[in-house]
Amino acid sequence: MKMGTALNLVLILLLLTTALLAVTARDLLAAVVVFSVYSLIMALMWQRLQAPDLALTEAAVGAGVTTVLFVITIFKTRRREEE
Amino acid sequence: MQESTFSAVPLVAVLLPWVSLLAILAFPKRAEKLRLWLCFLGSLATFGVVLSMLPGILDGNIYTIKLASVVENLEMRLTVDTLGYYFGLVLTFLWLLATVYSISYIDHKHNRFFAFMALCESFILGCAFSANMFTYFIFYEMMTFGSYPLIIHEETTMARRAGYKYLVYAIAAGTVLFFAIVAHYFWGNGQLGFGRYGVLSLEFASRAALLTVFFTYLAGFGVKAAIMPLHGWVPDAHPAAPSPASALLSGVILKAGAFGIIRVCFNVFGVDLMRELKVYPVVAVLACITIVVASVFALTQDNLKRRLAYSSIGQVSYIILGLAMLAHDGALGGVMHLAHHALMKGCLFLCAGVILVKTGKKNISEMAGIGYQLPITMICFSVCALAMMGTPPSVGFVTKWLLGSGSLEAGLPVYIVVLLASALLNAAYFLPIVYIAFFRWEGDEVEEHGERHHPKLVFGKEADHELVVPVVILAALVIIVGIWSNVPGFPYSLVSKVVNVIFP
Amino acid sequence: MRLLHNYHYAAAMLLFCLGLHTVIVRRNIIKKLIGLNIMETSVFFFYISLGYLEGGIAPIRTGGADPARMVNPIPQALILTGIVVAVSVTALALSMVILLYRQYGTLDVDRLMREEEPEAGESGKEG
Amino acid sequence: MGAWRHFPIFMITVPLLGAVLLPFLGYVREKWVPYASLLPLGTSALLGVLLIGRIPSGGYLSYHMGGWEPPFGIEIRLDYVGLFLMLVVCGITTLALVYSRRYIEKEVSGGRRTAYYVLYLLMSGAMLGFVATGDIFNLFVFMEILALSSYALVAITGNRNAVRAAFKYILMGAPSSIMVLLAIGFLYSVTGTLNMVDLAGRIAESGFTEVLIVSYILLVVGFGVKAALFPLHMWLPDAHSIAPSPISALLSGLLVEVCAFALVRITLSVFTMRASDLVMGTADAVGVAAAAAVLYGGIMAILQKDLKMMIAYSTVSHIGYIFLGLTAFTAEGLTGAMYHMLDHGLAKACLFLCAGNFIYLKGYRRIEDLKGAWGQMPWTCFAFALASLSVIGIPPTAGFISKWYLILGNVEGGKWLYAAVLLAGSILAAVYCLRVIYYMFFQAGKEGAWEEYWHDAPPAMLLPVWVLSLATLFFGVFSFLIIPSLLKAAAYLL
Amino acid sequence: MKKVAALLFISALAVLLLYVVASMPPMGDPDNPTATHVIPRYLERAEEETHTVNVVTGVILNYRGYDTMGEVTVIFCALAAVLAVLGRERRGVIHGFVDRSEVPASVIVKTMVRFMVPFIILFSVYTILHGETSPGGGFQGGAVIGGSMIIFTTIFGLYESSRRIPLKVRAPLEGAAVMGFFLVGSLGLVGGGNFLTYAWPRVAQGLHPSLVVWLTVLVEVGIGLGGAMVLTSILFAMIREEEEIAPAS
Repeated sequence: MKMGTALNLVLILLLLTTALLAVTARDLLAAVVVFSVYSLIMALMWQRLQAPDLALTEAAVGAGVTTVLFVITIFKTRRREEE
Repeated sequence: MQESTFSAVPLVAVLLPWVSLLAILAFPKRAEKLRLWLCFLGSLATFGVVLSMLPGILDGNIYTIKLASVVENLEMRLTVDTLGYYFGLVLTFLWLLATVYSISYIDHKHNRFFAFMALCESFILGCAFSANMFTYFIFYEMMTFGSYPLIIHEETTMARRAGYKYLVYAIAAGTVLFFAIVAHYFWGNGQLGFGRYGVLSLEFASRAALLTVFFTYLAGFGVKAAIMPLHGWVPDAHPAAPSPASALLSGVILKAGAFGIIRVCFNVFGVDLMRELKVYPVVAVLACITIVVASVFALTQDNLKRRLAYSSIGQVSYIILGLAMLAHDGALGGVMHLAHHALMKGCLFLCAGVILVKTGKKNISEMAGIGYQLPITMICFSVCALAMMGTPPSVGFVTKWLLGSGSLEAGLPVYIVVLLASALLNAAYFLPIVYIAFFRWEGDEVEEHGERHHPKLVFGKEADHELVVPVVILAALVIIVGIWSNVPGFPYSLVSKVVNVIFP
Repeated sequence: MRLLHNYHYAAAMLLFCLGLHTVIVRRNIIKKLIGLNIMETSVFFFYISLGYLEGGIAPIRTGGADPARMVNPIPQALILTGIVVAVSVTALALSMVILLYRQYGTLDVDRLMREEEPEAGESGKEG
Repeated sequence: MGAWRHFPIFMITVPLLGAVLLPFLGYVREKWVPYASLLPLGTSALLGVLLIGRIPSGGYLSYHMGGWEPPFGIEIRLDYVGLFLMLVVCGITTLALVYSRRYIEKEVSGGRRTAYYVLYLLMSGAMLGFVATGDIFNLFVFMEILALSSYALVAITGNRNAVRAAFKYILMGAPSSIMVLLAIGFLYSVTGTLNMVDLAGRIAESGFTEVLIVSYILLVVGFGVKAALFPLHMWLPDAHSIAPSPISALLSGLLVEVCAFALVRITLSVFTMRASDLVMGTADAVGVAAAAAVLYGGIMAILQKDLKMMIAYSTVSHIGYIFLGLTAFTAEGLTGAMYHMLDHGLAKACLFLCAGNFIYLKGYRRIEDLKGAWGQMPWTCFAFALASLSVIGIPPTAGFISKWYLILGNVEGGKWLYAAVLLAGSILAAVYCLRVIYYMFFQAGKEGAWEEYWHDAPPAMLLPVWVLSLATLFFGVFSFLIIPSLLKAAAYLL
Repeated sequence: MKKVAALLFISALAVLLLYVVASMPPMGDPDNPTATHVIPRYLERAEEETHTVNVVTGVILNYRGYDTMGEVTVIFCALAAVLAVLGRERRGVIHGFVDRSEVPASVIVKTMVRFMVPFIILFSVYTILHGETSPGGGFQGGAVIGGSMIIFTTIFGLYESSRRIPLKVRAPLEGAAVMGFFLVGSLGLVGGGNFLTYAWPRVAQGLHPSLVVWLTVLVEVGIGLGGAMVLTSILFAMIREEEEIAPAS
């Protein structure tokens, strides 16, 4: 297995893990932070797929702006999921 | 078919009733008398315009005007052929009389009543002058909804219920009819027009397909024409509606259904195809059942207008029966009965209205001695009742004679038995009314002011002229048309031209 | 075997399903929106993988880069639009969440939808 | 080549530009915003009218954005049907905008009014762009503008029910958009192009059958949610009934239609004949769903107590009509579907605006409250009655013509059962519409429910209502102006 | 029950989608339809046709400029939608939640941020202006500006940051992206081409390349400014406190 493929696989595994964590975490703030990590990994993945424009965008928008919007919302509502 | 000539007259005739509508819209609150008489003028003008076409029609002209064409084959077109003209003449005449009658009869919400009267006249005239099934259906549906406010005009619970029933039946029928027309269009090679000998043929469609078309048509029109299992709305709607509206319902709107069936038989399927498909026995049986059963039901009714309604159900089936004979005289009698019955039943309902207005009595059992109170009305009533039984010299007799002759011609004398039974039943339910009206006052004690006594006879306080004149005209026509049916413009002169072509 | 070769696509599809599952099943609104975002990024991921070329370089023509070796720029252009759309929808949805929480006091979608409507009549208006 | 070649792009961009410029006016003279917002839409409508006759029937107008020929640049591809729908969009949006001013003054609080008009213009422009575009990704972009603006417009009153309905709409609408995006990705992966015409050619040669089928299913589901096809309609009744009435009119009268139209176009001009063998199974499923929609929507509409809710369910039913026309795969059926988009748009918009009149003047929403409405609001009631007749399909309204072609198309396609379903649907429509009409005209209202004298909505609200209801009549009587060209265009599409 | 059904549905969908993936053309293969159909022309001729070195930028702004016009309309629409839902601050009356809840930010952090933000903005300006030659472009730059405003707001509060970019600056610039597109698009018409034509056919031998680049930069700047302002405004609208948002009755 080539080095690049192995790295890709690791990244994909990380993506799946973070996504799963993001949707299962009971603490919404934690979920959002994990989602932000997911976005960053995604940006990394895209950089590896030779899409620097998008990597930049995803880092700025997905990990940055979207996360902040979520965080603001959570501050204004509630932090934990209801039973 | 003979070359048709372009003429705007049919369109003018169809649009003239709107004059009344304009009059109502122009002064909805003021000048009541003027407004009502303008309505009358609108109706009169319509009749006049229709009448003006008579010489041309008798010469065999056909007037036509294209209104709109959706695509080729699918157009809105008004065409006045002899058959359509015949129906148009009958209906505008009856409408004219009913309008006059309504002026005095209707006592609330004039505007709504007259507006919808005018609309209905326009629509149903459109039906009569339609050149094809598409146009016919459009006007037919509009007429259905336009007549709803007439039925519920009294706004009593009974009227509302009747109106509801009417709508349920009419919408279901409209849907079936719509389907029939689509199927007709599909299997008839896009030919929706009325051909002289029919337009459908087994060349383009299978037997089953044509049967489907025929029976959906029959079911669709059968609701309006009150063929027996589909008649449910009729006995409710007639008593609920104001009397002029009942007269029109019975005299014209029921006939619109019957006229549709005539068109289907003559001009869509054609006599030959009907023979080939062997549908006529079914139709005949349905008609016979309706004639007899409706008459039996009529016997049991005490409400006068309800009895008349059941009578109408039976009588309209005479038309269907005449068609189903597939014989010259039968067809002649059936189609002529369209006018005959309109005259007779129109008169009877208007009489019932006069009774209601003057005495407030609805039930036959309360009408003892009424013949002396309303002599002219009740004489007219009696004349028409006798005519319904088929007594010569009246229009009823002409119908019965021709139908009888037609059944012999078709080789099925069994129809004569039905006709005779019907005549007997007619006698059984009409004669008691006449009897009660003129000959029974002693036996009926009533309680008034705490003591029992026989009701006093009241003589001669007849109703207003607007009410009586139409009644008298109709009763006179029942006799006159019965005797001189061949006068130009009278039923025979028109219908025979049609029937002679179809049954050479 | 094609599946193994196309493992990027497969991962994108799995993420898509994960996101959709979250949107359908999770009752918390914010969780639903996170799921929605995962769905979106997974589709973007799929697009970008589509444009990839084995051993390719970024589509920037500096220093005489060989056009034949460049990865496909179209999916990248499309996805730029896609990202903007995603963030727009998220912003709108979140602002509605703020308002909903203020009005209903819950983020639980079942509770939210169960909440009785005020009696009809003037309910359409406020103030 | 005259200047008219550029008209389509201006029809689309002028409302969008207007939306961007409107806030400036909002800061200076907020009062003028409602009037000023008429300007871009009026311009679009005018340009559209000027385009009539420029497009040969059976042909199309192709406009290459930026001058790049189609597979490389984005193309606006406007055929007769597209222009027809664009004109419908222009007409109804302009009328509902005229209606909006008074209604919005009452229903929407001050700070949001400018936003309302901005979103309104964006929505209108997006609908125009959505209909006209010939590029499948561009379709997605305009769909998103459309979706975003409609989400917000549903919630614009800020009322808690409204926000909830809008959120429900987002929760269904956003995943459906993503599905569409995924489907476009699938298509792109096997064809390498995004232009619809080019796609059609490449799909016809493509061997990746599985990918094509799944992408078609995803497109059907995605657009099905937006068009509220039966099992995916859950968002519609809430959103359409709670939104302010002019917006309900737009949502019900246009938005679902243009989404259905997009699906029609994708089915017929992207997955063309050969490929439609592939997708036939899906199309059959759509037919079943549409038939179910007709019946379900009709029955639910009968059960409703709230007037706007009833109209909304009626829309569910009528979307079924449109899809049944499409799945007949005959020129007549398609013509019926197209014509139904027109007359349903007009009639539904009219009904919602009438319902708006009742809410505006009296605050009445329930059907029962409308008993005796005629005494006070005759004009509204008459317009309502006329539009209802079109919804039922009574001649001579336009509803009759479209029903005619829908049923004829299904009969020609041998789909008798669907023809029967359509008939049953119109009976159901008769039941729910006539009940309201009956209450309005023939029932006495509660004591004090209505004024004794005529006091109808202001003229600016009556005018659109009447134009719409008379239009249903006009297009019924003068259907011959449009039907032949539609038939030709439909035959060309097939 | 509902959960099981959803799980089954999702599993079925996953199987279906994986099946599709398995039947797709292999990823990265140069013979794929995606790599052979429209692309070669873009890659080979983008530089001479659009005068952009970054082909992605060429595709975004030129070949598929109409899409991007839709895109900027989407974010403008998002702003209008958010403002329609949450309402907008009135001129001069702003209360940030940070002000009130006294976020404990040390002097060091404040100084850091004060120091960093100009550089971030400088970076984003670079990103915007060099979109046609290097990765990045208008929207990325705009997003970075938006991000810097977020940082600034969290540390200094809404009041401070909205003083830096007040409403009267933001509001006119929010539509800059759409207007930039419309302007350049219409200029294309003036130049004798279609909407959004950069190289004007009416000009002999085409427009001078540097002018085309200037037009491209104009659009990029529009997108950058517009994007930044829209994101900032959305952010402010969401941060604002509720008394402000309560609808006027």
